[in-house]
Amino acid sequence: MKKLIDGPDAVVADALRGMAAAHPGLRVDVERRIVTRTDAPRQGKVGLVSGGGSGHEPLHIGLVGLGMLDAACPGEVFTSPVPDQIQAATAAVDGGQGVLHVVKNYTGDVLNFQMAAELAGDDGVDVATVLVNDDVAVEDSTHTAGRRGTGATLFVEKIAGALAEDGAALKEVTAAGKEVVERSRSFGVALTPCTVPAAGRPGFELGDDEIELGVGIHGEPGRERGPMRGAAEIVDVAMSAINDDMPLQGDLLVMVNGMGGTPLSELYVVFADVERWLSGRARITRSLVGNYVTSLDMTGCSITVCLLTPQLTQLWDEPVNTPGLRWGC
Amino acid sequence: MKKLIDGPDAVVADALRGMAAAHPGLRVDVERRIVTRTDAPRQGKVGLVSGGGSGHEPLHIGLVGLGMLDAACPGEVFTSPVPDQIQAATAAVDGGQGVLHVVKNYTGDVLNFQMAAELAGDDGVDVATVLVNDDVAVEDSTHTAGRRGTGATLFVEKIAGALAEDGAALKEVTAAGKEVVERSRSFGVALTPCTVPAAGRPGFELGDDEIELGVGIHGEPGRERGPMRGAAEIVDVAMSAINDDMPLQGDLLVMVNGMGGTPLSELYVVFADVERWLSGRARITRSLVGNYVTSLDMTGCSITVCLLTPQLTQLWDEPVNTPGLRWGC
Amino acid sequence: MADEFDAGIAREWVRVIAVRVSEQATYLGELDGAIGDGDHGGNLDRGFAAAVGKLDRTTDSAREVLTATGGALISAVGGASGPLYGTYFRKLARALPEHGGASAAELGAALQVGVDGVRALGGAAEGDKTMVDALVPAAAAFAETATDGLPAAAVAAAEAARRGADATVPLRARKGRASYLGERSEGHLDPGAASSALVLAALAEVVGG
Amino acid sequence: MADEFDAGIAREWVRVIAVRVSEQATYLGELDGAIGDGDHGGNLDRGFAAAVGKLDRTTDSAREVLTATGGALISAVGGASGPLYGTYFRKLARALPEHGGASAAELGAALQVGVDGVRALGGAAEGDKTMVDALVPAAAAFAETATDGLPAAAVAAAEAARRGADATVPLRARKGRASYLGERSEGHLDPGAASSALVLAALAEVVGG
Ligand SMILES: Nc1ncnc2c1ncn2[C@@H]1O[C@H](COP(=O)(O)OP(=O)(O)O)[C@@H](O)[C@H]1O
Ligand SMILES: Nc1ncnc2c1ncn2[C@@H]1O[C@H](COP(=O)(O)OP(=O)(O)O)[C@@H](O)[C@H]1O
Ligand SMILES: [Mg+2]
Ligand SMILES: [Mg+2]
Ligand SMILES: [Mg+2]
Ligand SMILES: [Mg+2]
Repeated sequence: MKKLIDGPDAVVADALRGMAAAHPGLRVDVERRIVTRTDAPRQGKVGLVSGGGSGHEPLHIGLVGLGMLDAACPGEVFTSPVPDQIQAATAAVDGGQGVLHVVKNYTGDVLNFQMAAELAGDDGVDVATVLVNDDVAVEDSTHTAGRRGTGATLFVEKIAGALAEDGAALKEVTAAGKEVVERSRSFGVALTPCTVPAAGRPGFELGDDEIELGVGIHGEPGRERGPMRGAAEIVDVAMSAINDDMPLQGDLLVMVNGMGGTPLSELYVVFADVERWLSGRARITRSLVGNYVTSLDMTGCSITVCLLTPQLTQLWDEPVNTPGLRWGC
Repeated sequence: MKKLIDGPDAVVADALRGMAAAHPGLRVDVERRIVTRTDAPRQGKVGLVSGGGSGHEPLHIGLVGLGMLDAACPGEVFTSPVPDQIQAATAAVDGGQGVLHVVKNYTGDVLNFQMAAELAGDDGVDVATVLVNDDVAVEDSTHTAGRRGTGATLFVEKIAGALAEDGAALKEVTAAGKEVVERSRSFGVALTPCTVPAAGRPGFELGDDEIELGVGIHGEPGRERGPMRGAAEIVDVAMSAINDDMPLQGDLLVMVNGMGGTPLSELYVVFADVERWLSGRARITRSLVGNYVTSLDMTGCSITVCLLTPQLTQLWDEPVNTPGLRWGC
Repeated sequence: MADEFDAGIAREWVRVIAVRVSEQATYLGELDGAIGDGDHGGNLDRGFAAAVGKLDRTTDSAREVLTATGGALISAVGGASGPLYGTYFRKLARALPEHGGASAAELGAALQVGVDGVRALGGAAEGDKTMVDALVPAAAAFAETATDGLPAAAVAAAEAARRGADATVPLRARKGRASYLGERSEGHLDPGAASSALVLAALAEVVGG
Repeated sequence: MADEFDAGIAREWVRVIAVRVSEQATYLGELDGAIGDGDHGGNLDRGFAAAVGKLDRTTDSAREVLTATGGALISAVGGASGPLYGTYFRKLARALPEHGGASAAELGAALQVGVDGVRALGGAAEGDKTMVDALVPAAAAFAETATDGLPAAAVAAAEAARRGADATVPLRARKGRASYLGERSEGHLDPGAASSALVLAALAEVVGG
């Protein structure tokens, strides 16, 4: 394993130290592992808190700022944060209007956020939760832990964040977040695995001519392992899976997201193929192409689609100022 | 080789198609391989044109827009663009005040831009050139092609771009670009090599415990090949090389740039180490951490430092709106 | 050979779990790597190390010792297993007498309360291929043999947990990360069930069974 | 066996270069991979394929044929070798008679003008480990033996180019990408010198030497 780190156990803290140095506009508590906006808590504004395992940067710590998250709680690499940490973040951003937790649907995240919400409730904070479960690669049934939360998390954070910034109440912000979840689907593909620093070796193995279709953002296996193929064919698998689950029509927000190790040029190639795949069915009116919800150094990409409404489009367009996503200011 | 592409020879054109689809704010001529601002040529404004081999994205095609480049000319992967292409881009952005070419110091880039400048001159366009040669890993002597142009290219494009946006004359814009070059230095490190799509295999080989110190952005070898070590030690090698060449003091703009395959969290770890290295010597007042001047899927990073002046800081802070760099609007 | 589950034994239980988890961390990680994300060993190692650091060394109440253990697990682990094991220890602690130690019968009832807490929090039933598959038979075996004394009951519980864990191998996971694998989860030992067997074996070890 | 370097031979020269470059593209790429960026074969392959596509099939002027070739190389290659070979062909073309073909002596003088163009553009001198190290002795040998007729002169030039190229092996590069390597560039054949040898060998081939 070759990584630019100063010891595998220090990665999360050291990266937070780097963030603190690079972004004076954020308050970074390295000890407690909480990143907050410097102006938090904002009185009268609903607070937005998210978090999850580290290794998906810029999600979540790079998405704190105006128009998006008020605080993020990074856990160990690929391990959810703990309740005390989430509770502290929740308290730090409560401006009296309650706090929304944006939670990716993994048992660890769900349970730790649930405990934190109880603790925060005991502190008198009104907490609501949006559970993100957009990954169509996972069978959604009572016989599983349900679908994983992946790329749509960023959409939820941006759109709920804009509404919170506009002064909407917790109920409305929560409803908008849930609407985004309902209208969003993702599908991921891995070309090569990722290496967790503490493990020191790849989390799974893929042959020289093999790819994992429907991979999760921790390298969890998906629908099938199959032979390598061209980008257009990979896009066809991903878009068909999404479209089968949620017929695509109207105006779409599409993100072609890199897993961390894939060059931007390839993501644009994929985006061109997605646009071609959609032509005649639906229209991409908003898009993101880049590394947003990553899996350390994994190569591959995920595609996330959201069926827009005029209100969602408008919220998407509102100003955002975070290290990872910025426009309008 | 596993890549998200539809054929190794189509990568550049397909990526441009993706850019065209994703960025309606840019005019993308896939055929002639020119990306321009939709509002070009702007009468009375100096035009900024850059370009170079593809594979370094977002440099240059992702840095076209308000406050930065007016046009970019992508060549084949790691191969400079051709004179006709550069000439056409130059003509497309000439608003009567002349055009600045920002050229990285590689023989291919230098010769092709030089020929283009002659052709544009024949067309009656006033062309000036800023040659970027910031890579301290290369010995700078009459016995070499001189230092390579790497990370500082982005600084030149941003700062000269801001000045051009403010309506400055070609002479001033050129002078500012040259000032940035004089005050900037870079040093790169590769942990693993990159694979050019057409070649299909890594451009060089590195052992499991070996790194290349002073690597170029095409994987060209640098000062030495040495054993893998911690981020702080790598930072010490890079910062010492930079500091030996240009003593660091005062206010600095520092970029910790990913080579394409390195996770953002590691770049923040490196940034934390850079800040620690500088403490007591100089102050980082502006920074960038992310993938900006990449080498396809190479893992590793480069560090670029610019000695700021109040004017350079102000120009750095001015609004920019490109796919790869955006703030203030 | 202990007749009462007192604060000293409770502390020793946590310490021995920490040692065994640390010894088996790589193994537990490999089990989790096969059908999860490979961090179960590291998670529990971090968690029980924190629990040892938070051991209440002054109290004579087993209840207080294990309440602190549950809290430490919840605060230090992060993964699914943190809240689940944390809840296990906190709930079972709350079912112990307020002061002093517990009899075998009292501990048996408490282990049952602990499992119920895990089931309530995680929503897993027996057969879902989780730690529940080891913890449920362990509590039942303990309660059934409590009249034979603490050591015998603990041994019976440890054996039942081990059998319960082994029985997860052919199952298809319906909870946790392994459930994403569908039928590909069959043929693997569940890491949480394996660590539960280890927790109960540690109990047998410290009560001298 | 040709006595005059006419438009037909000029076209054939370009076609044969294109074939040889395509055959040797991998080899040239490997040479460039060792001390450059590995694209020299691909660059010239793309360039000469474009040049063949742009061959002026109607003219009887060798000068016009090769002017078009130079332009095609400049427009299609991109790397350092594009402007350099493009300039070589454009400059040598301009030194040829305006109409019709050229004598051996005229071609010899033109090859010299071509090399001067390369030197002026790239700033490389002999011994800098570049294509110049093959092109300079080739032009000299051609001029010296021009009185023996076109085929003999072309063969002499091809041999000189080959020797010049081989002599780059021990040199340390002072121009182009290979110069970054410093002493590590020693012991390798310069890819541009190798392709120049191939260009001159193609000339010998088409004039029947
Ligand atoms: N809903 C659940 N109920 C009970 N146990 C569960 C549940 N989900 C997961 N587990 C247990 O947790 C174990 C995994 O723990 P761990 O690897 O530490 O957490 P994570 O899955 O978050 O990485 C599984 O092997 C399983 O025994
Ligand atoms: N300044 C120069 N003058 C003459 N020839 C040069 C010069 N720089 C490079 N070359 C030649 O160009 C060759 C490399 O060409 P190529 O690989 O196509 O371009 P690039 O270096 O841009 O990738 C070198 O082997 C050398 O012979
Ligand atoms: Mg985990
Ligand atoms: Mg090249
Ligand atoms: Mg796990
Ligand atoms: Mg080359």
